[in-house]
Order: sequence, then C-alpha cells, then structure tokens
Amino acid sequence: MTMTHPAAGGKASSAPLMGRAAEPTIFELSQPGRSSFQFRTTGVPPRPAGDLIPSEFLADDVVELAEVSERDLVAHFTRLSHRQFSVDLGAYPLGSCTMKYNPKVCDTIASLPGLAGVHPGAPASLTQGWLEIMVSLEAALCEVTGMASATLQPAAGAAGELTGLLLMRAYHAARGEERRRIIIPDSAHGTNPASVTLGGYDVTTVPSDDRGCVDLAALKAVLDTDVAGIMLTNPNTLGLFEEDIAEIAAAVHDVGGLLYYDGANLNAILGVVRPGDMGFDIVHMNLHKTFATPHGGGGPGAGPVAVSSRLTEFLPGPRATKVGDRYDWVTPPSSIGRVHGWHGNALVLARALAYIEIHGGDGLRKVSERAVLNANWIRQRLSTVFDVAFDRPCMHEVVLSLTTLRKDHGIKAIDVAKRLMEEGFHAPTVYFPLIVDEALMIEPTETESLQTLEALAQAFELIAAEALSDPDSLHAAPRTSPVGRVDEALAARQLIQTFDARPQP
Amino acid sequence: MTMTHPAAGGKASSAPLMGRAAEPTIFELSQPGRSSFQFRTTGVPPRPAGDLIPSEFLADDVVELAEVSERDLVAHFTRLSHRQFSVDLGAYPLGSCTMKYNPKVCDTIASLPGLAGVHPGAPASLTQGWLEIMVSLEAALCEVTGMASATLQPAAGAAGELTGLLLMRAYHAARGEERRRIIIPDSAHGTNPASVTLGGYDVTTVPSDDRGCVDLAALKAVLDTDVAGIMLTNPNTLGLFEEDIAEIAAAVHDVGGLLYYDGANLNAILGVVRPGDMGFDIVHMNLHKTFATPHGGGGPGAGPVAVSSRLTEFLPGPRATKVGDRYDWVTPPSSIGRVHGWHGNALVLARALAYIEIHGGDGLRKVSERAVLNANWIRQRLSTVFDVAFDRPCMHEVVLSLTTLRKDHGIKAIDVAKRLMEEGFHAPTVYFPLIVDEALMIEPTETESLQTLEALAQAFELIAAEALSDPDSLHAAPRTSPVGRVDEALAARQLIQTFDARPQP
Amino acid sequence: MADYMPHTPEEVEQMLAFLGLSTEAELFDVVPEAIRLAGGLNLAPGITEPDVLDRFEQRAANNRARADQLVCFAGAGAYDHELPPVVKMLGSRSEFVTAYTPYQPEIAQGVLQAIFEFQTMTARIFGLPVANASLYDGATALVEAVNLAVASAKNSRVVLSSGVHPHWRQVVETFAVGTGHEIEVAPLVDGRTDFSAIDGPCGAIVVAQPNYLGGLEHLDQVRALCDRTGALMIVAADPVASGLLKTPGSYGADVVVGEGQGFGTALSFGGPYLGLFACTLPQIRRLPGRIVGETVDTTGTKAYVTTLRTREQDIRREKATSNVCTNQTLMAVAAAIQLSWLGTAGLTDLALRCAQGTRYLIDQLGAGSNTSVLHPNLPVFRDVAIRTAAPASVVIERMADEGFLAGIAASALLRGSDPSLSPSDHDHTLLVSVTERRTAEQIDRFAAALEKAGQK
Amino acid sequence: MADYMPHTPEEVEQMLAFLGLSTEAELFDVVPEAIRLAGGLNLAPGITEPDVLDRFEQRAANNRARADQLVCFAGAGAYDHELPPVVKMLGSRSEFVTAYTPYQPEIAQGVLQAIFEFQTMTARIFGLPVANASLYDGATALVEAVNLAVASAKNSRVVLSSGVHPHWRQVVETFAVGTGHEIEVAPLVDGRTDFSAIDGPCGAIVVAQPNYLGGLEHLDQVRALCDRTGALMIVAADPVASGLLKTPGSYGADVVVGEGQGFGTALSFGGPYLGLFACTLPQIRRLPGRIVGETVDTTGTKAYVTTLRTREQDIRREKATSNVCTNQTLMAVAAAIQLSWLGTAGLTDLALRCAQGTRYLIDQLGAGSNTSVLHPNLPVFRDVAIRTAAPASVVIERMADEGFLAGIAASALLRGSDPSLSPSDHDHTLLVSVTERRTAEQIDRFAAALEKAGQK
Ligand SMILES: Cc1ncc(COP(=O)(O)O)c(C=O)c1O
Ligand SMILES: Cc1ncc(COP(=O)(O)O)c(C=O)c1O
Repeated sequence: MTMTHPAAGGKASSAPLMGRAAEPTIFELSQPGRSSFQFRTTGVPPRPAGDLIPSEFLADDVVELAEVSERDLVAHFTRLSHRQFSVDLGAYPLGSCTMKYNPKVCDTIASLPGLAGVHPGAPASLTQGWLEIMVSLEAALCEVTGMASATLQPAAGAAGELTGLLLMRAYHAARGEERRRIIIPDSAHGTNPASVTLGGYDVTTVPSDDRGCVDLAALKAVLDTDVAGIMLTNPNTLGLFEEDIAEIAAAVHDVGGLLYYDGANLNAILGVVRPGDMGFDIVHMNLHKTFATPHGGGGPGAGPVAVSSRLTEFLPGPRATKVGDRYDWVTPPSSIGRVHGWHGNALVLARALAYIEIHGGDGLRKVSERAVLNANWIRQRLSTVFDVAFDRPCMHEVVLSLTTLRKDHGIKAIDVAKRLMEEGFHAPTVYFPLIVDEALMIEPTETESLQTLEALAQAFELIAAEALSDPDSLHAAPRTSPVGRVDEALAARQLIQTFDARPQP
Repeated sequence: MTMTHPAAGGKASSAPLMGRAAEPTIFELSQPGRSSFQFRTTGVPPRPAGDLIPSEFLADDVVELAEVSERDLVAHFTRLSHRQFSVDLGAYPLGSCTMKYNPKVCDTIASLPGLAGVHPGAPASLTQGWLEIMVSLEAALCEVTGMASATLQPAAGAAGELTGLLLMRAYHAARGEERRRIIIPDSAHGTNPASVTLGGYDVTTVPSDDRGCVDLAALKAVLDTDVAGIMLTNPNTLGLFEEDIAEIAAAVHDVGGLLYYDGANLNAILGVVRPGDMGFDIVHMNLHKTFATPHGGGGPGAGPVAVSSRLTEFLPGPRATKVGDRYDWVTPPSSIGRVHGWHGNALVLARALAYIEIHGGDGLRKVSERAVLNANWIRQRLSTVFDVAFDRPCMHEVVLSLTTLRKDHGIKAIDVAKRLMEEGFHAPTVYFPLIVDEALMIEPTETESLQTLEALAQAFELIAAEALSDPDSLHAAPRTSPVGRVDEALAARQLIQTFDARPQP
Repeated sequence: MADYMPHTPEEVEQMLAFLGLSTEAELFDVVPEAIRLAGGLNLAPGITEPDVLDRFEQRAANNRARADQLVCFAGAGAYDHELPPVVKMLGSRSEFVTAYTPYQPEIAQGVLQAIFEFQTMTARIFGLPVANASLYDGATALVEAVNLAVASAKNSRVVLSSGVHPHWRQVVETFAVGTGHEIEVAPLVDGRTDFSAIDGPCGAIVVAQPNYLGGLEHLDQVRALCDRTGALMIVAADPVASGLLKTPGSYGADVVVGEGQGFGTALSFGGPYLGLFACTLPQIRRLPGRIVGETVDTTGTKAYVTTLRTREQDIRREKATSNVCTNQTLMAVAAAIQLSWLGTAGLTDLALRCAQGTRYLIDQLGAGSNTSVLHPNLPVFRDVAIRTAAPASVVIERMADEGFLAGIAASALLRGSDPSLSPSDHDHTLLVSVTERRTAEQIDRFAAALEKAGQK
Repeated sequence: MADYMPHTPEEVEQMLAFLGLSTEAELFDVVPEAIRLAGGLNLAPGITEPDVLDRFEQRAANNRARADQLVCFAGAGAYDHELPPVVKMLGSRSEFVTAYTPYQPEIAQGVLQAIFEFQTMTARIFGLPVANASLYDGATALVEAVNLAVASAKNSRVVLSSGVHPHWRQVVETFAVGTGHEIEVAPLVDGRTDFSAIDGPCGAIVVAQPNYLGGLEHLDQVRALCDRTGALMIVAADPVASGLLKTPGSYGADVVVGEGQGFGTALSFGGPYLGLFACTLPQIRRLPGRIVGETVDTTGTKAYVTTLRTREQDIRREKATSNVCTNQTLMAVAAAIQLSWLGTAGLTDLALRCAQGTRYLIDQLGAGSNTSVLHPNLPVFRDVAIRTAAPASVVIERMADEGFLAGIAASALLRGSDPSLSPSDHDHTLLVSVTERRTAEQIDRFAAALEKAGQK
C-alpha cells in the first residue's frame, strides 16, 4: 500500500531547521472529512437550514476550506513561521520602516480581556476605560506633535494622509475656497501622491536641491492661491532635516495654504522639535513605527491625525471626549465624517499609550536621541565603505548610493541587499527614495546595540570587498535562505493569485 | 573604529532561516551596564543592604549574570527556539515517549490566573477550585486504571515508581514482613531498576522469551517469599502485550508479592483493559505521555500513583478529599509521608483533567484504538523494509532491529536515525530496549495521520535503499540541520559543563 | 525610568566621540534653534512595565461591556465568535507579529504563503477568483470597492443601499468628497432595499447581504439592475453567512467586500479588524492593496511574492489604484488559521448554529408585549432588529445590570435623518445578534430580561 | 465528541484492511478476553474545548486565594515574584514547550544551549562549579543531595537542621525509608539551628539559608562542623537571596539545592516548580539527573549535548546515581530567560527590594499588641515569622476577607511534635513574606489589617 505524493502534515522538511523543501499549501494538507473545530455545547435546538432560511438564499454547494486536524494545522503554521524573518530574530535595518524592538508588555495589554473583549458598539457608559485611554492618548499625541486635537480613527499612515487632505479641503471650503493643488517634494513616500489624488487634488512635485532638501526657490515658484497645501516629512525620506522649514511654512501660509506633516518618521524628533512648532497644521503619525506596535507582516497600524486648533472643528467624529467627570463620544461641529468603521485600530492605540506612559517625556526624547545616534554612527562607519547619498549629519536613517558599484562592477543595490541576508541581517530598503540612484536606506532604530551596528558594518565591509573579488557571489545571493532569489517577473506573468488559479496538471 | 568579534545580539546568522552559524551564549551577548528588568514602583523606602542585613552575611561580589537589552534577550531565545525540533513542527515518532500533539486549550487552562496564580500554602478554604480539580482527577485516573485511590504528588514517572515501591515496603512492613527483592524483566525501562535501588530493594532480572514477553518459567523460578513484588509495563517496552499477565499476577500474589504497573505506556490501553483488572496493585501514570502535557524539552511531567484499596492507607499525604460538600486535605492513617514539596505538578494535573473531560470515556478508548492502529499500520508497512524485532501484532509502538544492515553494510540504527532527520522527521528511539540489537523503536501516536505515516514509511524505504547504494550518505547524516553529527565523546572528555568551565583562551 | 535602549553611558560617549560630538544634543544641531522644543515634553514621567500593566488593568476594569462579564448579544458588524486557543497561539507567533511587509521574499515565505492561502479562502468565501491581502476594515474596503467600480465603469454615480451598515455608508460618504463620487441612497422598505427609483447609467450599486437589520436581500434583482444601468455590482457581504448562503459571486457580483473580524480577531473595541476584498479577474489590475502570487526561485523551487506591484502607491504614486500601504496582514494570517481550523464543515456548522440561535431567540421573544421583531417576515441570518417599547438605548443600560450587552441601538449608528428606518422606529430599534457561542440558557434568560427591560 | 485524531472513517477502514482486520476492536485481540474492560470507562461523556474552558474558569473562580485577588504575603518556599510578559512569551514558545528531552542533539541545540546557560547561572548563583539540568523541585533536590552525600561520605548518618522547610524535611524522611539513611534533626533555638549536640562521624549535614522562619544561619560554623564530622555540607538555599548574601559555595558547601520557582515560574499551586542542584567538581560523577556539556560537530562547529550519561538510569540502571528521567526542563529554560532579564543588577535589586519590603513590614508591625515578630533579633531576608495572638490559621481566614493572603500558618507545614517551634508558638506563628511586588501602600494596609485580625 503506497500512496503517491502524500500530503503529510507531519513531515517537517520545509522547516529551515530540517531542510529546504517547499511547504505544501494548507489545501494540499487537506483530507476530506477531517476537522479541528469545536464549538460550545449550547442546547440550542438543532434545525435544518431549510427551516431557518428560505431555500432560494441557501447555497447549493458548500464553500470548500482546508480540512485538517488540529495537529496538522499547528504544524503548517508553525513551519510557516520558521520561514519568516522578524525583528525578534534579528536586526531589520529597513529604512523608513522603523523596525524597532517592541516591548512584549504591549502584547499583554492588547490581549487583556477587559480591552480585547469589548464590543465597539457598546455605549460610552459601559466603556469608560476605553474612552479614557483614547482621551489620554489624544492628549499625549498632541503634546508630542505640538497640536491642539486629534482623531484616532485612521487605521494607518495612508489613511491618515487622506483624512488630513479631507480636513484641508473642509477647511478651505469653509472659507469658501476651492483650491486644487497639493505640493509634494520628489523625495516623498508614494502614499503621499496617491492620497492627494484620492483627496481630489492635483499633485505638484517640487525637486530636491543638491543637499537633499526641498528646493526653496522651486517651491516658491509653484506657490499660488490655487495651492491647498504642502505635504512634507521632516526629517524627509532621506533622513535629512529640512532646515528651511520655517521659511517653507511662512511661504505656504502666505498663499493661504496649509502644511501637512507626514509623521511616519516621528521617531527622529520626539521631544526635540514638534511639527506644530515648525509651522505645520496637520500631522499624521504612524503609531506602528514610532510607538511600539509590531508590524504584523504588513499591518495593522494606526495613523492618528493631529491638527492645530483652527482645524479641530472638522475632525472626524465621534471623538472620545471628557465631559465633566465622565467620558463620552462627541462629534465636532463641522466634522468631515467617519473615516473608519468604528473607532480606529483601538488595540494599537492602547499599545501606543502604554509605550508613551512607560517612557514619559524624557524617555521619548531618549528614543530619538539614540535612534539618531545609531543612524549617524552607521553613516560615519559606512562612509568609507559605500557612498553616502548626502554625506552630512542625518537624523534617524541614512541613504547610501551604490552607483559606483553598479557602474564599475555591475553590482546593484539589490545584490548587496540579498547578500546581506546571508550575513544574518534583513536587507535595508532598496531603491527608495526614488531620487537616489541605487539607493540603500538604513534605519538602525534605537533598540539595536553598538555591537549589532558594528557587526552590520563589518558585514557591509565584507560584501563591499567581495563585490570586487567575487561579484558572482553577490548575484547568486541569498544562498542560505529557504528559497533563493525569487522570480518576480514570472509571478506577474503567470499570475497565480490563489491556489485555485494554479494551472491544473 | 572596528571592534573585533562583536557579540551582536541583532545578528541572526544562527537562525536556520538565515544560516548555519553557532549562536553565541547569552554571556557572550552581555555588555556590562545593560539591563532588561523593570520592577513595580512600590514606594517602599530604599535603604542600603548594610542597614537591613548584618554585613557578615552580605556578599562581597555580586553574582554575575548576563547583561542584555530586552531586544537581545528576545532575539537570543527566539533564535534558540528556531534551533529546536518539536512536535509542533512535525512528527516525532520517538518510541516509549508518546510524542503526541497536545491541545493548546490545555495551555490556556494552565495559565488561567485563577489556577496559575494560586499559592500552594493557602488553606483549603481559599482553594476549593484546585481541590475539586484534584479530587476529580484522582477519580478519573482510578477509573482509567481500575484502582481505588491515588496520590497526585509524584512529579514524574520515576518519582511515581519510587513512591510505589515505598508503598510496597510500607504494605509489607505493616504485615511484619521484610522482603528484599523486586523482579524486573530485562526489557524494562531504566528508571525501574534505578527506583528499585532507591526503594532499598535488590533487583532480580527475568529474561524475555522469544516472543518478547516475560519468560514465565524463569519468573516462577525466582519467585519466593523474599520477593516484595514485580514491576511490569504492559504493553511492555517492546510494544507487546504480556498475554500471560493473569498467570503472572497469580504467581506473584501466590508468594505474597505485589504487582507494580509502569503506566508510562497507558496510551495503548485506555478503555480497553485496566491494570487493576489485570491484577496489578500499584500503577503510576505518566500524565505527560498519555494525558496531553507537552514534554517541555524534558519536563515537567506528572506521575500520579494509583493503588488498590489495600494500599490506600499508605498513600502519601495530604490528599485532596471531599468532606461533606467541601474539599479538604486529609492524610491517610499510615501514610508513607510527602513525596513532593507541595501537591505535585498541579498545573500538569489540571491539563490532564481537561484532556480527560474533553475526551470522555469513549474518546479515551478512541485514543488507544488509533494509537494502536497507527503502530500496527507502520509495523506492517515497514515489515518489508526492515526486520521487525518481534513480528506480531503490537500495541502502541513497534521495535525494528537493524542487525542485518549493520552486519552486511555497516549501517547502524543511529545512522538511519540521523538520516531520517534529513527527510523532515525526528528520529525514533534508538538502542532501546536494550534486549534488541540495533533497535529502532517507533511510536507514531494517534495524532499522526495516515499521510504522515506513509511519508515516514517512504522516507524509511528511501533510506533503506540508500543504505545499499550509498552507505556513506547515511554515515554523513544529518547534513541539513544547523549542526552535523555531534561529538559526544569529546563532550565527556573535555567536560565543559558551564560557560565558566570553558578553557580560557 | 524604564526603556528599551541598549546603550550604556560609555557606549554613548564612545559613539559620540566617533562622530566628533560631545553631547547627544549636538546630534540635533541641524534643527534650527528657533523651533526646538525648550523644556522637554510636558508628559508625566515614565513608569515601569508592571506599573503600566496595573494601570491598564484598572482601565480594563472600567469597561463594563467586556464579553467575559456581560453576555454579548451585540453584533451590527462586530461579533462574539469563538476564538480558540490554538488560533490565538499560532496567530501570535512572533515571526508573524514582528515582521514587516514581505519586501524580501526569500526570508518572508512564511507571511507570503499565509497571505496566499488567505487570498484563496477569501476568494472562495465570496465566490470570486481574486482577493487581496486585506484592507483596513469592512467600511474602508467598501470605499475601495466604490473607487474601483467608478474607475472601471467610468461613471461616478454610486447607488448605496440604505441596508449597508450605517457606519460604512458614512465612511463612503466621507471619502466621496475627495473622489467626487455622487452618492445616492436607496431606502429600505420592510427591511429590504427598494431600488425601484434607480434608473439610468450608474457606476456602482452597493447592497449588503445580509443588510444591517439582518435581512436577506435579493441579489439576483440587484444583478439585473446592474446589467440595466451599467453599474458594477458591489456586495458588502457577511463572510460568515457564506457557510449557508449562496456566495455573492454566484449572483454575479463584480466586487465583494466584507468585515473579516469574525474569523480569528477579538471584538477589540472595533479594531484592528480585517477588510476583505474580492473581485473578478478583469478587475485585478485595478485591485487596491497588495496581492501575493505564486512563482519559483532560481532553482525552480516554489515560492511566493507580492505581485502586480505596479498598481501600488510606492511605484505608481499619484496614479496608483489606491493609497493603501500598511494593511491588516496579521489579521489576515489569523483568519487563514481560523478558517483552516473551521474547515468546510466548521464554516457550515458555524453559520448554521448562528441561524439556529437567532431563530431560537426570535421564538423565545415571540410572545412579548414590550419587545417584538421589527420585520417578522424578513428572513434573517444571525442579526435581527427588535422593536422595544422603551428607547433601545435605555433598554441597553437596563440590560447591563442584568448581565447582558443587549445589542446595539440603531439610533447610535444612524445620523440624523436616515432613510433606513422610519422616524417612529428610529429610537426603538435594537439590533441583536446571536452567535454560536450563545447557549439556550443564556438566550432564555436574555429573552425574559429583555421583555422586562423593554418596558416603556 | 471532540478529539484530536485525524483519521477519517474511510482511512480507518483502509488501514484495518491493510492489516487484515475488520474492526478496531480486533487490534486488541492480544488482550485476553477475561481481563478486557466490558462496557467502557465509567466517565462522563466528552465535552468540547469551549465547554471545558468554561468549566475550568468556574473552578478558577472558586479559588479565592489567587494572587490577582488576594494580595499575596505568603511565601514559605513559594513566592509572588515579578513574572514579566517577555519571559512568559519566550518561555511559552512551542519549540521549547513541545520538544522531548534532547536525545538528538543535531536538532535540539535550542533546548541544549538554554540548559547549558541555565547550568552556568545556577552554578554562579550558588557559588559552585557544577549544576545539573534541573530536578523536580527544591524538596526532591534535597533528597538527591542527601543521597549523593551519603554515597560520597560512605556514611548514612544525616543531620537535618530543623530550619529546613518542614515539607522538605518530610520528603527527605519519606525517601530515607528506602535508602536507609538515619536522619537526625538539629533543633532551632531562637530561630537558628543549634548543632551543638552533633558529634561523631556523619555523612551529611543539611542547613537552610535562610531557614524557614526567615533567619540567616551561620554557614561558616556549619562548614567547620562538617570538617569535624567528615560530613558533606549541604545547603538548601534561597537562590533569590544570592542577590545580596554570600553564596553557599563561598562558605565551602559541597552541595547546594534550592527552589527556583521565583525565577520565571508562577505560583502554580505548588508545581511544576524547579529543583536547583549544584555541587563541587569532584562530585560530578555522582550528580543526579542530566547535564549538558559543550562539544563540536563533525565540522568543528560548537555544539551542545547531554554528557556523562553513564551516571543515568537508562544506561546504569540499578547502579545509576538517581532514578530521575523527566525533569523540569521547561522551568529551567524559563529561569534562564528570567535570570537574563534580571541580569547582574536586576538580581541584586530584586534581593534588595525584598529585604527592604520585609524590613518595612517589620517596622510597620512594630507597635502592635496582637502581632509581634517572633524572633526580633534574628536577621532575615524576605521571610519573617510573626507571632499572632489568635491562631495563625484563624488570622489567615480573617485576612482573606480584608483582601490579603496573609501568609502561611507554621502549624500547617509542621507535623505533630516538631522541634522547630516551641509548643506555645506552634499554632501562633504566621510565616509572612514580602517580595519586590508589594507596595508600601499594600504593606501599610496589611500591617493595619493584621493587627486587627491578630486579635485573640
Ligand atoms: C514616510 C512615510 N509616509 C507614509 C507612510 C505610509 O504609512 P502606512 O504604511 O501606515 O500607510 C510610510 C510607511 O510606509 C512612510 O514611510
Ligand atoms: C516505560 C517507561 N517507564 C518509566 C519512565 C519514566 O518516566 P519519567 O521520565 O516521567 O520519570 C518512562 C519515560 O521515560 C518510560 O518510558
């Protein structure tokens, strides 16, 4: 009795500990008739579906899901987890992503039954604890950004951006103005222009100057009363502080525009300088970068938007608000409306508040000091190894350019990135920002030690030397991971987006 | 600025996902002055140690522990976990160890604050929930074993054995007898003879017959009134049921001896046959094998001992007991005393009760049916691949003998075991029981699927073929794991039992 | 002060020296003096982890409406479904939790494959061939669906059924201000959408199945209307209902969105949740968000990677199909785990148990004089609208003292004048939901208590 | 009926057919008919996971003495120390939890290295060069220590201080019946062991540091006595105290055992706990249990493996140094994690905070007329014996109503006539402990409540 190709849930050869096989999909591990689920014994009288719902609505066929034992379920997803790099395994110097270590106490908080088990539609009278968390967090975020009020609803940075742009629109509309353009520097994150479009605006791009900052003259040249506002991130995506920010702010305000601060990189400036004090009117924050929410393989995050007082009346509602000695939901008078199905990513908000309360004001400043210290140390340390795109003091991250390597040795940023994995590190961000050729963007974050930075630097040194002596080894990398370099072009060409889209054999 | 050999907590090259480097010890990741700990703010007035404790007691030097950031702490132990095989990754057909899948709900139960947060010295009045758990578990275990009462104190199987032997001793002593010998079959697990010695008895070994069972004639030949009892496991460590058990029991009882049942292998007979009904007087159980406690890398377990009514008065105390409508601690009148600092491995006991309650009587029988079905299937399936030591229906496990392979091809059981890892499976138990030459002992357990069994069988077939075609590949195995075959002799010779025992460079 | 930074004072010194600096403050010399924050942040001093845990436990205690204390009969888009220990354990493995978006596929196969499996399950549940890697939540997924439909149909007229969850409608309306869609609302009549007034070309028609009053809509009629008007058919579907009901895809829906919270995510006070998004193959290049595809590595080994990236904001910028970057991957992974725990039989059984429980509740309520089913003839799945003699919000407060979270007051979801309920029903409609976790004993007690609490 | 077995009915049929059987019952044909169980097990029918969870939550609710409800001032060998989320998370990773004993080192380096690190930490904490991979708990570790000493000294006379935890003494006495050791008990006088009556050759002398009344013993004097009598010096030591006190090893102890629960293991109603065992190098071949050593693999890469295996039961059988097989590895791993979380400074601070809290409590109690410190001049660490006017067991019940687990009644630990307390103190001694988790506010309230509850 021999079966061919048994889909064996107990075979662990895809766990990198054991081998380098591919892990079957859960559907291949499925055997009809198997199951894992167990429900509570309810005593509710069983009745056939046909007694409950008119037959016209009832499905003819069941939805087929994987049918696996709990044992195989666990083995499959445990093995998948072993095929995944993460901060908890090692350094993740991914620029613009702030892959810091996030304290586990926040996981505990986010799973407290008294927080995680609360229905979002329960009235304020029964959810005072949650409302107090939201009011406290809003206050802390306003202090950190130098703003007057905030909405906690946006679920991520991009959602915050779009919310901010709608706030701008509402602001101008309330003044009877219809402005059509938003200015964005060419170094901006892709979400910015995409949000601008969804906000119903046209993008006007301004170039960076040779110091990596907004070209002030170019900016001034495009400013007029059709400009609703400007979106900036400061430090910008090159990790550089826009020193002319006061002048930029004045210029934009002069034409009646507003300043939007993309606060994804707030990690660089906590307690040092505040967007509000720089002249910004609207700020979104990526709590999942700065305030200790792990990234979850791509989400969830939270993108609260804080605004100056003249924009408060437009904020999305309802907002948790202290009313007397109780907390209640209050919707601002000229609210743009809801931007989330409920109250935003509440558990992420709780994590962020916990993180802020542990650190306090001084601790938050220290976070930024150490983030910037680490980034500058690695910049200086690597400046003899690779070209630094803009070689002057940076903030929380630094961008290298491998133009020389590519031109002289055919080595691209991606080759260095892939080879770095073999040395035990996640790759930096590559090819972003777009304005730097062969960009490698390194953000060490404050939670990595000097020893780790040094090991990272030594790995880069090794790779730089190898690029000259044995360039093929870089092209062949990575060779130690469960799969080698992946064919992205094939993925787009053959387009297998689900298991069911696989060509039948 | 280059440091040599930075001990970098963020370097992940020891994670099998990333590479095959060794993981530094936590002490090598240590940097003086770093820390992770955080204590509650208590408001207790700080005072120097010298004010609190006379200086003669105070240490001159601090105890040096690793000084690491929480980030490095997490990375180190997460990477170590990636260097560890486990049931949750795949099949673990380790004979005599019952490496079944253990339901995660039991983990949840074991971490309920109302169970895990209870001090063991709190009086019965404040711990009624715990006492009820213990009383319920005792009743269930007695039903499963066919016994009258039980102690839950022993922390593992071996502790249960020794407890059982002391119970025997107390029993005989109460009858004014001093017997000196305990009979053990040569197939017994090593803990049995070791426990006999600690129980103050001499071991008399009886051989197995050519069917793998106790040689009845040989047994009878050594029976006399100096025999305190016999320790058996049934099914025995060959996975075979001792069919003559009734006759054995009668013979031992005839000379006034008692029968001890090593219930480590209870997984084979749940609801099918009970030690009490076979004539046994004392049974220990390995809850960590049969009743869903994961092995924890070597423990904890729990080894309750159940006895027939004539031994109840000698049980360790105190025992949780129902007294009226309350639960209380009661010590049996002629108790041998405590065998554990508190009440045994309580959280393991709670897990076992949960497992029993989920399954119920029918479910437990099904566990054994499927465990035995799987073992016989793999026996039959492999009988054409390797020699089965005793080729007849087995219970929960089967023992192969690779004598032929060794003689003809120089391949040993250990070679096959190591090569199997490369196929994605944990190795079976090797070289046990001692009476089988080149033994490979396979216990699939009931939680592995037919598909996994088939994949395992195919892996064995492949290896058997390779043993003939390419024996060197078996000697070289394992080659896919983070370390290759380990030099055990060197470990014993150089003896580095702590980091501090490492030779100084 | 507690923190998570490894630097010893000596190391800070050493690193500063390497940079030619003498204080950390100098790191910020690039920040003009004039705008620097003087005096530090005005926040309370830091406290330690155990202190913070104490504080949050106190906050948690101040939430009376926790599902372990008030028996939950609330639904309205967020449900108290079973969350088994095994799913929690797997979903909280730190490799999933602390990974970034899988930009480097060679060391991110775990998340990539889990998403690929999630996409497959979502597609099957909605009966469509394509699904993405998740969006923020059901409401924002609906916004994306409308954007896709408008772009595809090249018509910005959007008809929204009044049976779509009021919050979702509000979110669609908020964002329509930016995109310039013209939103028209079709009213509910006797608990079902009345599309009879809709005529002429249209970009998108949106209907919920079931609608927010619990009622089942006639999707075949909506499909016909779409065919007539040229609109894309968008269904905001309850994915749990797919265990019993025909999938939206089987009716010919072009885009289906839903809230995936019921699959492995706790009630969480509303987030993070899981926006589900599925569509037809021709729409794949307009898909918002990430999608994972199958491919091979250099040695031909099967591998997964994010694909069709040129739709996305980081490449396409202002011309991207959507601005979404961070999504809800961790919830998608949890859903893939939960759905594999359920399996075919489990999903069917889950849906059946919800329907049975809901019907059992309706039967128990039957005789009451203070409470009655709002639309007794409307077929429902696991949500039902109850008319209460007292205002629903009052009933909820009274029921809390009896140990129940009785449901959601429709008035709390609706804004001002909303066509989905008559003015007389507006304050007296309680949205109740019965999941597979509710026992007959709980339902009996609930029905009895509600009859009392429902009193004027 | 819920279960965890994957076999579908068809697969069972197929497998039986392969074996030439037609029913599963036939698998047990080898079991003689006469002894087979007829009628099945008399156990309640199986229930599902959610049902069992409900049931255990009810049981948990019936335990009033949970540390999250009664503020814990109980110690006596089990302590309410900080258990940080990060340690719980790491210690519950399923690779550690669901692995077996590391018999195949190539795929068990994770557990092996963690044990190697644990051994190093244990050895340092006790000031000795050797430690094993753990034993069941402190009490049974002491049994093994006595066995080792008797074997080494070839003298079965064992002197046990009455200051050793009463349960531990009872366990030693239980097992001494099998090994035939002669146990003598040295009494406590004014809270310290009086060894003055001990004379002549001896195999082992056992003393606790601190003893169970909290008092610090003069280990130098014990060492001198051992030198005089030829006994091995065994110390049952509180490992937390090593953050402040001289290690037992520094006094020349031969074997040190302890309870490691305070390092990463919850109170757990007494188990699973963590038996710590350390000894001198010459005793390593008599070591009970497993030990991990460093070595290399075939390519010279550093690796770890269990070593000196020939002492163990599976090889040495009746001549083994101990019968221990399964130990408490998972707790050892948790301890290695917790100790690394503490680090050098944390261990010191932890011990200091315990001593500060205990002293603060003593100071607050000072004036009371119903409660007084039993031995006011005895230096203590984090345990202190209080004399109460009412019987201690009564005081504990009263204090529970005030929200405290007040401590442990000495009488509950002792059996009948025990020389460690005078008859008049026997029922009136409350063992109280203050860990780093107790706040001044809790201690203040405790002291006030105790003075009231202590009343006759
Ligand atoms: C500079 C910048 N802005 C905006 C975003 C968008 O944030 P999110 O991914 O949370 O939508 C990011 C993150 O990717 C970013 O780095
Ligand atoms: C047959 C048998 N007896 C006894 C034991 C000892 O049990 P424990 O390891 O729990 O002490 C074992 C387990 O290793 C065993 O397999």
